[in-house]
Amino acid sequence: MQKIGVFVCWCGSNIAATVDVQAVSDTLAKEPGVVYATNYQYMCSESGQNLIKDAIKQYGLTGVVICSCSPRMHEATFRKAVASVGLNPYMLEVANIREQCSWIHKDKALATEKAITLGRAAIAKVQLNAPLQAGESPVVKRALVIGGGIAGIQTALDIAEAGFEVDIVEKQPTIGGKMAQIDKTFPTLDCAACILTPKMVECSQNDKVHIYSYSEVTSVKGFVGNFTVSIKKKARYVAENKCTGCGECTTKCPMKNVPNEFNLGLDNRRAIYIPFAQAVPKVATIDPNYCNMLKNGKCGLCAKVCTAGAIDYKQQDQVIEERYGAIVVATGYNPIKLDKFEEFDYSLSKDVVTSLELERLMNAAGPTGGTLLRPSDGTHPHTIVFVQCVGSRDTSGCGKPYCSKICCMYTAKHAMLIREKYPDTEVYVFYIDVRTPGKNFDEFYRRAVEQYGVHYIKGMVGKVAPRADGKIMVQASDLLANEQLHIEADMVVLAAAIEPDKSARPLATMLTASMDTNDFFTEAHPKLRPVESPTAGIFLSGVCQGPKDIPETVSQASAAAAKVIGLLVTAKLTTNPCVAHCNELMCNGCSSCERVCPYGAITYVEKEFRMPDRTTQLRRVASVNPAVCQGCGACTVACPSGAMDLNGFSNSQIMAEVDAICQK
Amino acid sequence: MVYHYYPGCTLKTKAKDLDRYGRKSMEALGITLTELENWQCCGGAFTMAKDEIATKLSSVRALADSRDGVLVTLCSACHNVIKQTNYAMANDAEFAMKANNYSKFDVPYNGETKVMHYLEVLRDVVGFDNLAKAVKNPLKGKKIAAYYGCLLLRPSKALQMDNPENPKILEDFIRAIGAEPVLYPYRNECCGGYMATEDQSVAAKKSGQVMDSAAEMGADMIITACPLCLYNLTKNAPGHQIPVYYFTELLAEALGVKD
Amino acid sequence: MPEVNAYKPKIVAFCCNWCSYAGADLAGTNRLNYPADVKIIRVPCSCRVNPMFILRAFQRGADGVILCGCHPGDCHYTTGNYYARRRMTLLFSMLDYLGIEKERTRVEWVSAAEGAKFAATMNDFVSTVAALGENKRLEDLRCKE
Amino acid sequence: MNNNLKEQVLRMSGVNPLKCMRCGKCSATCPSYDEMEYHPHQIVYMVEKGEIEKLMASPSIYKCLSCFACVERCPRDVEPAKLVEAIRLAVIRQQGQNHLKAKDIPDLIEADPDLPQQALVTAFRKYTK
Amino acid sequence: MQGMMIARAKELLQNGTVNRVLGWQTGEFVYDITPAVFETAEELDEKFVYNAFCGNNLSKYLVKETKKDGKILVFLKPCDTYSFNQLLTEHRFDREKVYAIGIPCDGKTSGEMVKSKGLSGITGIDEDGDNITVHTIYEDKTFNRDEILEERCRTCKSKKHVAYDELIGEDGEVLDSHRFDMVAKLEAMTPDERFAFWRSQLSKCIRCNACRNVCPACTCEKCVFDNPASGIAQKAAADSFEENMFHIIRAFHVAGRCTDCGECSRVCPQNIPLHLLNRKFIKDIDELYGDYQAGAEVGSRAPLVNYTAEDVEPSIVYHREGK
Repeated sequence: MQKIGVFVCWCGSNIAATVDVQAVSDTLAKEPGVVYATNYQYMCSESGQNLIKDAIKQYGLTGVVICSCSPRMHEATFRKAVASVGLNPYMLEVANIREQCSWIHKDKALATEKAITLGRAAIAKVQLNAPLQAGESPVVKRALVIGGGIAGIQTALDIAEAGFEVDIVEKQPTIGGKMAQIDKTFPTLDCAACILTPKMVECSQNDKVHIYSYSEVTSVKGFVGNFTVSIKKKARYVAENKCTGCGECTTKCPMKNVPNEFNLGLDNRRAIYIPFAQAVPKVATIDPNYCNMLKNGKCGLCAKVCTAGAIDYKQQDQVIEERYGAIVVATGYNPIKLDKFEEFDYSLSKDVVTSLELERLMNAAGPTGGTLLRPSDGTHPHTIVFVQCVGSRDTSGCGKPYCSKICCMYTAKHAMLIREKYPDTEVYVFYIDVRTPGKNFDEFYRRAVEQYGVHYIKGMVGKVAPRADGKIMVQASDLLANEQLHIEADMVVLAAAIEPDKSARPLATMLTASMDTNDFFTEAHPKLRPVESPTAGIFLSGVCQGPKDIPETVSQASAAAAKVIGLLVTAKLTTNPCVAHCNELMCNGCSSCERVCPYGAITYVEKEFRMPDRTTQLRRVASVNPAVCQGCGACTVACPSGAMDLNGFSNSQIMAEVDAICQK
Repeated sequence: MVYHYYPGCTLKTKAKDLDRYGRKSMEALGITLTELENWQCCGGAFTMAKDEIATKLSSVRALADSRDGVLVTLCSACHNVIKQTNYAMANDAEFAMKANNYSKFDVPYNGETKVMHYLEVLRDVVGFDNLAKAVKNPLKGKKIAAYYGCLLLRPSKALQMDNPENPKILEDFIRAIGAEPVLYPYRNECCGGYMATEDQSVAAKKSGQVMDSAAEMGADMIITACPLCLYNLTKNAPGHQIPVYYFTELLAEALGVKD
Repeated sequence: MPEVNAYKPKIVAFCCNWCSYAGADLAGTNRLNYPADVKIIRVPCSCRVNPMFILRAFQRGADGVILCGCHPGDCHYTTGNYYARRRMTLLFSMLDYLGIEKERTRVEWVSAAEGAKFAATMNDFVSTVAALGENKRLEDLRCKE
Repeated sequence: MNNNLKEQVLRMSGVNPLKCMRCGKCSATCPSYDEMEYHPHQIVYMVEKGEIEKLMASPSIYKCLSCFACVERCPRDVEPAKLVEAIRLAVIRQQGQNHLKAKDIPDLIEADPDLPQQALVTAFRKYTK
Repeated sequence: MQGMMIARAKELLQNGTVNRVLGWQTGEFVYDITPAVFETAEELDEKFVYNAFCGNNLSKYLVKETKKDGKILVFLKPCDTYSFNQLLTEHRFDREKVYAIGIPCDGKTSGEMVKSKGLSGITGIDEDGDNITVHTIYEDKTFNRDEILEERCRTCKSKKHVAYDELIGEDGEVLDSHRFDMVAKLEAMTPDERFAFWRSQLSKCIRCNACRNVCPACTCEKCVFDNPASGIAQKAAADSFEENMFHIIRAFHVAGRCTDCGECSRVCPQNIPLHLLNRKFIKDIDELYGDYQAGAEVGSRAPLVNYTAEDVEPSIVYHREGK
């Protein structure tokens, strides 16, 4: 039995005017376990707190009940007070007799009766309280950034700048991501490479940043402050430390017809290649699917021309294990596949391209050297039709239900650039809505219309039909003119919806980070914690969380970095002691709790148990990581055997409150 | 496995070739098509209104009578109507209940029968590889444009035949009989259909567009599975010289069973 | 003013700490009146509420039990209220199946900003339950006739 | 606006016009566009507004080829063709409103003996109750 | 069938695939069947039975049996295979330590059912197609199967085995049973009628725990009802909570996990139709969250540890008249 002290606050007249505080303390004094009960004008005042402290010392109280304002107001204050005289702060409960009693009731008798009931419930709960200790866990002073696009680069640089070690894992041979493929950026029209490549170089030169290119995360264990991550460095058959990036091998390799993914297959590369001139690291990679030497041992030309002796046909995948305090996901996006939108004849005509392909066709480093030419015959297009929302805002099951957000702006950019460079080219943009919220965004779009004479037509394209003469018939609706249009075009550009990179879902499973139905990572709170995953220690940067443009991505990347830095500077993490715990003797190992845990705080271990007959038995039981658990209690209800319980809100505590309230 | 065969009205009259060559070819490939007893006209079009019951009952009966096997259709229209009806029987509980109430089957029918178009039998049962092996007179050098029209593919949710915008089943068929498929963008656009009875000029315009598109892509001939398409393309697209055939006729020719 | 001998129902309200409990506090701050028959039990999340708690309340003489949580999609713990929603739907349906008046149980989503909604909900719930009278059935379910 | 008619059309078609985001792809894809007074996207919107009588009086509803292109390509799964069919049925189910009459058939056959049965039964089903 | 099963069991014992066999044996009376573990060919010959009385679901016993050394052979009727999978989903036993043989089942009867037909002195039972012949010391009486099958078998949900290493006999299909008819009938009653029904049923309960002990979903290491910390387990008569709520809580605990094998009602000495509680949950789950059959596949996510953002609100209960 606890020795409980009850302290009833008047809150001036806030409580005392409607609740007979004397009657409350007198009645509660008679409750079992209560050894002291009093009331006072302001319990939260210094003298009020001293009253509590003195009583604890004088009566040797083991539990305290404060009848006062909402615990959301002063629970922390009172906990601190009792802790200062050596009572465990979790041996205190607050009965809310102000917000939930005196302020809402007018009848003094009723309010007093209710205050007594609420006090009783708190006493019943304290009877079952147990001292809880906030745990501590150390923080590894190193961060991992998964994905080396602009989001990952910005996050990594910001973390490094604060003095912490940071690793970037990038699955491609170079960092840079989608931004490296883009020609110009809206709304300023500066060259993407000019603003991105200096940052890439900074990554390679900053001592604190380590790049694992051509690498993938294969497993993640641990929890906030203390993750252990396995990274697979795929064999690139070139020794990174020897290769000088001279590029000699990439001009001598006899395998010339490998589709160049950096240019989205619009031209070819060799079997040994450096994706683009400013690649970081600037190291060659051999594509094992095409290299003759690797496939059948015949060739070896690259090794012969490499003066640095960097070619290593025997290189193997290598797995590195590293520990991190925080992980940032920056896995980015891809345009969706268009096989369900063949009414636009993307696969039938080479001159129907995606917007990202158009970026390459307009880029000075692209397959056409920056001159816009039709991929089919290399002629200059005179009429170009842009189709917006190809697969975006699509609930038919073919596309994505969301707005891809960036298409309206990049299409305005494309239209504008084309009209500026080739004034003889007519540009039509078919749109459903033009969405341009953002600084200088709508002005930009209007410039395309007003200054550059781009034809914006409200309506959708219904059918694209290539003709034998190379023209492409575009059948579309002009909703404002109420006509069906038939445009003879030379090129059609599809604003394909964007979707999270395919690597994101398996990664989310490894991280136990939650995702929405579209495979975007979920944020801890959509408004207030937008760069954190609900899983502690996992942060989100860039499009992996939702469609966004470069400026937004960069600001989110820096925000994620700030959150990471905030975590890494902490010496030790104090953990909330009101977490779930598993009674292993009762646990069946059925995995119900694991399924409902939003934080991945529950793992299973094989444990040996002594049986009544003195034999031992190996059983699978749940184990809660208190550093990860946030204390929601979902597992306690999912657990069929009642093995899971929650500190501070245990089954028996809540039952005791129920009983006290329902007492006849 | 019993392959119940639903020929449909037109295959008994104006489109006898589609039917005759279809049966002969299947026989040659080792599959016997057993014509359903007591089949009745499917009506040519699926009435989309949810409260239309009576117009769908002939299809429901044909489906229920085929419960012990597969129901094979050949005419695009029958295929469309029967598959849509079957989809409704399986997915629209209210419709299924009403249709069953009318039909008084011993055991209620709820869309259990598998409906296959003749081409699906070739693709999924025979296999185009095996078909290619069975071909005796490959149609070498022929450039053939496949015309799907609308009834074979749409609505894809119910028909589940092929990618509705980029189908390949007829192209694969053309390859299997030794010819070369010609891709052209209007292969899945409408020929004008029954508008031929309402306003022939519409049918002419639509069919002409299809023929133009196929011709300029270099087709020697067009094949179809639909009597109405064949009619519109040949009769209502004046000035076009490319011949239009039922695909079964070329199949019979390739298999060497055309008389 | 309540009548002297009017029947007073016993109502237990489970409120999640982050939304509904704060909403109840807000109702208080705004002095929005609702009957004193409602007694709130604070839980971290609606998903902490075990159906056993609800049955226990009824068995101990509660006449109505209401569970309040964050609006779906706004759960502090992301998904807790989704689980609560399924559990309560099935539990309430079962109670109805057993012949317990279904109006005695309710789930409402009340955000921290919805003080007025909290008070209105409680007023409505109390009057609904009061109209049903005392709950005896769950207590009685196993008693011999 | 006639709410009863609207409800009837919605019930018969099973279509929810509120799903429409007014992209106009149905009209962009419709092969009968030029023959129509009201185009597919307008029809969806007019149903939403309850202007069923206007549609019932329009020849547009006999121009739909039931080719399902709009159904297939609609990004919001609205299925405009089903609305057209429901409106047409609302007309032809009325007394004496058959758009194609049995007595017209011999003329059609006489005009073109090659006309396949399929064309006749389909037209009959579409235009006649 | 029994002969084939014994022969195969002997083979598997002989070649060392398994060292024990989990099957059925006859108790004091022929209709008094109990699960049993056989270790030798002789035991099998002597005691192993499989007949129309063998309704017991053996899968639950695997939880304990697989803790022992060696592999055990178990015979599973179609409905037992669902429990088998559900237990695997919940990691309750080691699949590697079990050799499962699926056996056909045309429905089972019980001693009680046979006796209710006025028979006594029962000495044996035979099946032949649609007929079941009961032998007594007085006469042989042949019934049409439907007449004397247990309710759960008359509304059998599946003749298909969803788990096995090998099958004896043909596999069947998932059936379109009418197992929810009785639930629907109760739903259609007024609340007062329902209350009267359940009150009369549940008040018969003597808390013998037979339902819990036989239930394949009730394999908890320690049952909540035996756990003082759960707050519901005060055994003393002073607290009627557990007494009143036992069946509701138990039904909720197995909701989404219950495969509807019907063992609870089979063993209830008071003949309380307990399966109607479980079936209510199953029916609701199917209707509200989409069809879900516990145990149909290993690793499936039970509906109560799952959700969608679009789930119905609990208020649907107020609007679903007659549901």
